[in-house]
Amino acid sequence: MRARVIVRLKPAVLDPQGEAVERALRGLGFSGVKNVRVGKLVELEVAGDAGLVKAELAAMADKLLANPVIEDYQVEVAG
Amino acid sequence: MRARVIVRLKPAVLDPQGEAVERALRGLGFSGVKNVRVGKLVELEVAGDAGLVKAELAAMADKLLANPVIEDYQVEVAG
Amino acid sequence: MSTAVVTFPGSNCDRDCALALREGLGAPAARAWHKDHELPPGTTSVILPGGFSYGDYLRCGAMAALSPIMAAVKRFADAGGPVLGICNGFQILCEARLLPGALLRNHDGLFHCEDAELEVSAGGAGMLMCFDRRQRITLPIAHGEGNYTADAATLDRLESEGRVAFRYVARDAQGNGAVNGAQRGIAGILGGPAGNVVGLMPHPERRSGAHLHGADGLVLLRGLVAAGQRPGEVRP
Amino acid sequence: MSAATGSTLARLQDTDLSAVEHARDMGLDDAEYQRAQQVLGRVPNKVELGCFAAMWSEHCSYKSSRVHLRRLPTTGPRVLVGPGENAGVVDVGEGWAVAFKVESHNHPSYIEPYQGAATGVGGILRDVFTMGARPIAAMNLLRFGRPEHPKTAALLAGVVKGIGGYGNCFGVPTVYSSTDFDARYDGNILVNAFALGVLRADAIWKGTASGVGNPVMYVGAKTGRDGIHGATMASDSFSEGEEQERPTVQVGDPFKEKLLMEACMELFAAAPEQGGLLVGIQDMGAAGLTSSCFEMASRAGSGVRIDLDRVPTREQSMSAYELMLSESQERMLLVAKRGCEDAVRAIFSTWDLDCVTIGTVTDDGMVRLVKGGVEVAVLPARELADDAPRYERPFAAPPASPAPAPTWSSIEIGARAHVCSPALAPKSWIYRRYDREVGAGTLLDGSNAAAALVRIPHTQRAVAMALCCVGRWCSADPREGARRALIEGVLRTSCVGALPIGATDCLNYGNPRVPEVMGSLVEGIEGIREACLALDVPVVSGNVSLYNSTDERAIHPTPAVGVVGLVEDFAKALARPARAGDTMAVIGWPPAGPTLDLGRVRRLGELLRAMRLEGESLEAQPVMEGGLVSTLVELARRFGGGLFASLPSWGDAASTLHSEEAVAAAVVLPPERLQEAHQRARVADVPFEVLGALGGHHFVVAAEGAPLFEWATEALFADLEAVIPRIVRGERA
Ligand SMILES: Nc1ncnc2c1ncn2[C@@H]1O[C@H](COP(=O)(O)OP(=O)(O)O)[C@@H](O)[C@H]1O
Ligand SMILES: [Mg+2]
Repeated sequence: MRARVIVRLKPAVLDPQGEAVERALRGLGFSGVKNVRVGKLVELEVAGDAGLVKAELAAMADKLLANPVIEDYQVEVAG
Repeated sequence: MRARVIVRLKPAVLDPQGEAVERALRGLGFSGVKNVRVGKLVELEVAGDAGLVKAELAAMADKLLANPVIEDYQVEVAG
Repeated sequence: MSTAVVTFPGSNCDRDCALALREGLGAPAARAWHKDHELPPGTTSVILPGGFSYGDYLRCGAMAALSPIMAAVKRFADAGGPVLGICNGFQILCEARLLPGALLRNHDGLFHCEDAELEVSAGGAGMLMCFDRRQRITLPIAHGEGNYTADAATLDRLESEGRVAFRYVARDAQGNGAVNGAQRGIAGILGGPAGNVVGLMPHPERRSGAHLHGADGLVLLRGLVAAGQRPGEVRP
Repeated sequence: MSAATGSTLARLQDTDLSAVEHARDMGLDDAEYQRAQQVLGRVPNKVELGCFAAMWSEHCSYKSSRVHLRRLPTTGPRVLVGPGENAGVVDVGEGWAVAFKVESHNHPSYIEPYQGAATGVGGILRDVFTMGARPIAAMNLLRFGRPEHPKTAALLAGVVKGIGGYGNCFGVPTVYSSTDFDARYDGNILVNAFALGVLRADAIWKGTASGVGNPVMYVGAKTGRDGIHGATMASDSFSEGEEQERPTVQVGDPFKEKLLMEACMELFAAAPEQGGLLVGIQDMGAAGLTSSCFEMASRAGSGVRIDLDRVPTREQSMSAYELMLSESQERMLLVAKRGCEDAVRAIFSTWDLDCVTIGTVTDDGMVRLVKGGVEVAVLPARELADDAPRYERPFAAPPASPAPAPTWSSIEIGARAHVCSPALAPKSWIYRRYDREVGAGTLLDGSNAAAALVRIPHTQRAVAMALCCVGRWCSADPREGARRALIEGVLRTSCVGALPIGATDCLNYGNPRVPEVMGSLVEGIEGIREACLALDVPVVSGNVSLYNSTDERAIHPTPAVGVVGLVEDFAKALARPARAGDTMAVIGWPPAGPTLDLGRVRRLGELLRAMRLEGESLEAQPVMEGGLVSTLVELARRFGGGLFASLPSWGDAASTLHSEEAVAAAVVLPPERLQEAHQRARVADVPFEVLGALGGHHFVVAAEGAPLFEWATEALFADLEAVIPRIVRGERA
């Protein structure tokens, strides 16, 4: 089953990459751009049924993919 | 308007980060995991109506957010 | 007549390059600022130095490739002017499409700072005039994203046109660079209308004197300076 | 403290906690709270309490260690700035000076290894460039739990990546690293970061806010709600903004810090004809805006008035409390000369940085904070910055706990296991993660030499450095362990030809309220003092990190000492590479009891230095942690081949190989210089014994004419290099 884990910096945490991208986009003339944040998208295949898979993905995120001190995550299972 | 650009390595391009994550997940006992790929998620706010915004996002991706030599992208506009 | 060393805000080898030119070769160096629209007057060759041009956020060199000075560098290169991109400079040249391909994260995901033995695959001409073909040299690398990649057709073309400049001697079973996974062991390539644009991951300026563990790097810098001074090839 | 200002101040009564409880929540005990009230002559409000708590915290005030720190020797003919400023400064001749300091970032690195270590590097770099010095070298000392502890692999990988991530991008070479693993650091890892920069001896900047009417300017990154007393703020009765979880760890932006450094360098050099644009400058480190305001005003005997509404923020509706206590990274506070604001702003805007005037220097000795047009806090600068309570905490003799000597079935097996232990194995895997050569001035680095050696740009001079401490020794004897940390630094820098000229120390200990822990801290300081006095090395800066303990189980006492040495002509200190046929000798004294003789250390250092500068010593390595066998293996590794060594007549083979009680070093000499070297040692009255020679593909150790063991170097080196990667992969040894 195809699944994804989205990992984002918590809203209060500084995102230097997002800031840099925002400045660059503005510099290119995209002046309406605001609040750029850059996150990580981990896409993977997992075996098992949807319910179980979600729990497993959350476990992966807790253990490895995200650090709860500065990041939030969200899991999605395709179809 | 809240929007996102997802940037992924092209399928033919090797993803060392994805491989490392896969190895680490397996090491933690998540043995059913396969084909891990790590992409980038750029979330931002843009002014304008949905149609225009999509075109603008594509322009941003073409110019800066993705490198067509190695990456594909996909734009999404919320609601 | 001088070598322009471009300073992007996050460049951190710009001074080192200028020092190597001045101390190692007695050659003049001028500074070009990323916001400039023109290269300094009298520029006969250009170095894009190593570092983290704009923090290397998003992709190494992506934002630098869009900076005002790069338009001037592109004009200079298109007119046949010698341009050398080192490490981050190589990444910028690829992002600016002055050279083909891209530099991915190293295959093991790690930053590597160590000596690399290289084979000069395209010695004897242009900027590489002071090298013999197949000469072996040692230069240090220091990068997290030096894994050169391009599609097979591009790689074939680079090889058939003799545009692979440097290869890592140490390869893995697939023939890729053992240290970073670079395809076909490519450490540096040539481009531009006359092979006048060179990009490489290793740092020649860090081997520019006996006190710096060797002077192999000076051979390349000398070639760069000389290529810019060839009569009849003076740039706009 | 007039009644008028007092009356405009927000009152505490509008919350449901009493002031004392607030104070406790923030970490002030009841006596400290009483003292705060006395200082003000009234009940402090919450913003003011926050300032008291921050300024009087252990971290900012050194209240437990201050009385003892005073015992450290801090002066000398070369010392230009001693402890008290952002970094110490030492004269290195020809008008140049170096600024350096070491600082801990232990706890944040445990919680978020990458960002914790990265911001540790960022913080110490700021301390150094604030003095006007361009950073040219960084070092670190890392202590992790035992290799098989489930967290060790990720902590090691994350910390190393964070140090490299920050330093490499900033563009400072990381030239020396000391890493060890021990169960005592299981829940309390140590991440100590050192930085050194170079400046003109007559252009040192300090954190002072003088000159009434001068503008106080804020430069660098915007302020967010980073690191606002994570633990004590959990109940969060102080937030005026929305309720949300606060990050207790900051995210660093090395790119921004690079810009900040370049802009500061331009600022320092600007407008020399009118005496410059700047009055004083200080980084915003621990306790952010609070410590920089109070310390800068206090040093100048002035006051400041700050308009908090002008502080650039990256989050909405931040309260005065949050603005004052945020620990967002990559920020500085500076005082410019009146009328120079535009010129200052122009410099920062070249580097795309925020630069805003947020206040002015006043003459009433008060820090006045204004928000929404009203004063929200009025506090005396000096009392908060310098009159923090000082504690003479009770201390007791720490119990000596020498580690049990391991027992091995044979000398050979013992020696092999020993040199392949995580503490002694080479740290190449770690070194490769650090850019060690950016700056084109790294002449030697710790991956391949006893100490790092870095050129002072534009000169023939170079500075040597090493950062040392063996925690196990400090548990066995806190004073001797601390002496040895300095001794090791002195001997290492001497090995590369340098004269030690200054030191910096990071005192990592457990809970100071435990008398035995306090006792080991006091002993540690005494040990550093003894060694500094005997070896003529002043301490010019440092840091204290306490409470490194979990459930009353403290770390090994770990006083990390960074020693900096000077070489006047680096060409003389650089030797040709060692090659087959070169001679090996041991110089110095055999083991003579656990307390190393400082007079001998001094003479050995002098001899090592002379031998190096005269071209006799090609390689040298002190015999310290791990004993002679580990020193020999290290020499073989640097040479990249085999050697034959016949053990000196120190005693039985096992103790000669392993003893850590010798004052000695092993050196590699060109055979044609052997006579001269031997004579030099004789004149210096230092024992000199030829051990053997380099060459071949085997590491051969013999005693009394008979071989003890013989190892193929290829396998030996492979075993050695495999140790750290195995730990990184989380594999059991
Ligand atoms: N163990 C020590 N030895 C010498 N000097 C010290 C020691 N600990 C702290 N200092 C000095 O006390 C001052 C305050 O240190 P610190 O609070 O770490 O500075 P910062 O505000 O940069 O964090 C500095 O000048 C520092 O050098
Ligand atoms: Mg400071």
